[in-house]
Amino acid sequence: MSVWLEALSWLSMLAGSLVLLVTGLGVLTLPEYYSRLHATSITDTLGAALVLFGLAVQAGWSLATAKLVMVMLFLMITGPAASHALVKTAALHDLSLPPRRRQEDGDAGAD
Amino acid sequence: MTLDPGLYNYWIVILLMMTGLYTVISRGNLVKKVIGLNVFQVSVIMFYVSMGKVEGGMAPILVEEAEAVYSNPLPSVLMLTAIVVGVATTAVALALAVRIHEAYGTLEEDEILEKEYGAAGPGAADGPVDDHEPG
Amino acid sequence: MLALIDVVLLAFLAVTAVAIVRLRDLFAAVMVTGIFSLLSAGLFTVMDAVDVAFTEASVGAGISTILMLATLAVTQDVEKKRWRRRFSPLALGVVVVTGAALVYGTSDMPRYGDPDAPIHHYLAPHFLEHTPDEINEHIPNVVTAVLASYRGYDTFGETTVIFTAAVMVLMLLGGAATIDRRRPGGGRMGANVVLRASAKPLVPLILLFALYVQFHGDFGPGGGFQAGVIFAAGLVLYALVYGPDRAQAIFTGRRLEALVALGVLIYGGAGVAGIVLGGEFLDYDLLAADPQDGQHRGIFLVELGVGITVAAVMTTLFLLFTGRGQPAPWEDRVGESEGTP
Amino acid sequence: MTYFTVATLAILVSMAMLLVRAFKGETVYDRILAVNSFGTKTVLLIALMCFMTGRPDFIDLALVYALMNFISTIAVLRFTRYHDMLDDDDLRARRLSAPIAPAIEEELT
Repeated sequence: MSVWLEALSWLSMLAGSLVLLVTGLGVLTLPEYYSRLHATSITDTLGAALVLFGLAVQAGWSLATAKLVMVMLFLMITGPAASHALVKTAALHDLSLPPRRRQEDGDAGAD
Repeated sequence: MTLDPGLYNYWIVILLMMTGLYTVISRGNLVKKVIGLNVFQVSVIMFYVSMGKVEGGMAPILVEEAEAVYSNPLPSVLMLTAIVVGVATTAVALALAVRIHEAYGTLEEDEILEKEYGAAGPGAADGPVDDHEPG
Repeated sequence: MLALIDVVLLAFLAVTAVAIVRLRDLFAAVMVTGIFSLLSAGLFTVMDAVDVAFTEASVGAGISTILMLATLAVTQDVEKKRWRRRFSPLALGVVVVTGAALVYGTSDMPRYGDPDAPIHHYLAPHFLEHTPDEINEHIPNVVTAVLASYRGYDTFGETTVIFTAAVMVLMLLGGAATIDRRRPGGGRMGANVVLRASAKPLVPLILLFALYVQFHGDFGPGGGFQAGVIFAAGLVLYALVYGPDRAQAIFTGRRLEALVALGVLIYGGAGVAGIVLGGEFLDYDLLAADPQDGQHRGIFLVELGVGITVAAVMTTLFLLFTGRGQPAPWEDRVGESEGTP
Repeated sequence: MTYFTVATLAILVSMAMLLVRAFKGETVYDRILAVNSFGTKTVLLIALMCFMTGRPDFIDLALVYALMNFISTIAVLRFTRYHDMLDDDDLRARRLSAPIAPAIEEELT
């Protein structure tokens, strides 16, 4: 494998790892549901794509790469769809609005 | 008795097993009991699969290399079927829970016993009182 | 590195199990059970049991969770505080004593991964060495060979157990519900256009993938059990997004029941064929002129039978659990609101 | 130190943080979110492990995980009920409080 491909793989995996860490951090520290959702939905898809791309570069042109591409495609369809469903269901099932909005009405947040 | 860190897997398995057992005997909710049984089941599966692992081995799907080391295929076979049978039996347990809920309106062991025998609990009356309303 | 993953995932697993016991919100407990399954499936991969991981991923994280959620939806989903104390010292005592005894017992066990452990010196070397010459040289997956041929009788028993479980659930839930209530899972997300648009192309892909897993089981991880569950998962996804009634347009209750039995019959038939051809029950050598071809044919038939039964059973179970109750008022609108944002 | 190690460590740390969120919850949706994201992490971990053990043809496994994760998330969302009959104030408060936002109500009907 050429140095350039190696470097590309490295870079992609490192970036992916960083993004995944951001996901965890966001879910853990952000104040309420909708912002946590925002933190995971984007980073999950991006992080997964980056890591899988790094792996695909490692694998070269093989059946494994084809399968990795399948996984990537699958995650790219299902990730956003699941996020959409998550936010929509929460809204339909009356999950309270973000605390900041409620504070404007003079009501302190539950958390 | 020596505590070899190489037995870590088995300790966790025992912890899981005891957690499942504790759930089954201390919780009154029937679905919670089924969940406890599931935890117990996973611990048993984990136990078998841990035993099947060979250091430096690979999955028992043969490759061309002559001196490849493989992990033990037998626990895999046994546990593979056990998982599917496990979900089928879980389904039976859950179906029973659904019917019990339809008959008694609750899944709590205490409340079911109370409806069946009255507030004094089993043993106080001579037999089940037949005055409960289904649903 | 793999050892580190093993240690960390096992620690996660232990924490998750404790969390499951402590959660009184059953809905949350079931969801954490989903994590529990994912973790254990990851561990099975670390421990080289890819076929088990395959099954656990599809059964534990998929079907089992869905069945529990469906049960909670028709019953109650919060565990009540017990009248007696929640904390039970007697139970804890029993558990601690048993656990201590078991930990003491492990001190005599071979350590994890020990190649000299007794378990690796009995039947396993035979299976690993002789699968190419006794079964078929084109079946590298020893797990499939052992499952369908060496231990075919055992697997037949397991398939029958699944069949029996399906019959029992049919007897318990097959009739009409005795109380009036809404059908679970008829939530308002059914008409959601994004879900429909993303599920529509996925369902055929999932079914195709299930067939791949079914027929690729000789070469890689997979086989009838896994394929059956994945096939059922595809139908479940369709039923979740489009409603159970539309899913039942093709797979009606009666047809599914017939399929449940058909799979077991195919398996048993492959066994009886051995007797008819002058051999023993489940003796595949005689199914073709060449014993190796016969083995291949036998394993194919048996896996097919298992796949059909498992797929039909899982779909039936799902439909039985979710079919309990009346359609929700908004479910009637599902058909017409299709295509509206 | 290879990139496998780096990525694996990142995933494990991220998983730990998601676990904390899944246990703490606050709302039931936070848990669903954590479980869903946890599933994605598992898919990546399995893919990495396949490469680490030198059997990249086991990626099928990662595909099954991705699939089941999606289906169970959809199932969880479909089976979430509106809890109007909770007899437990503490749980009710954790689940939901405010009335339906008017804009969403409009969109619904």
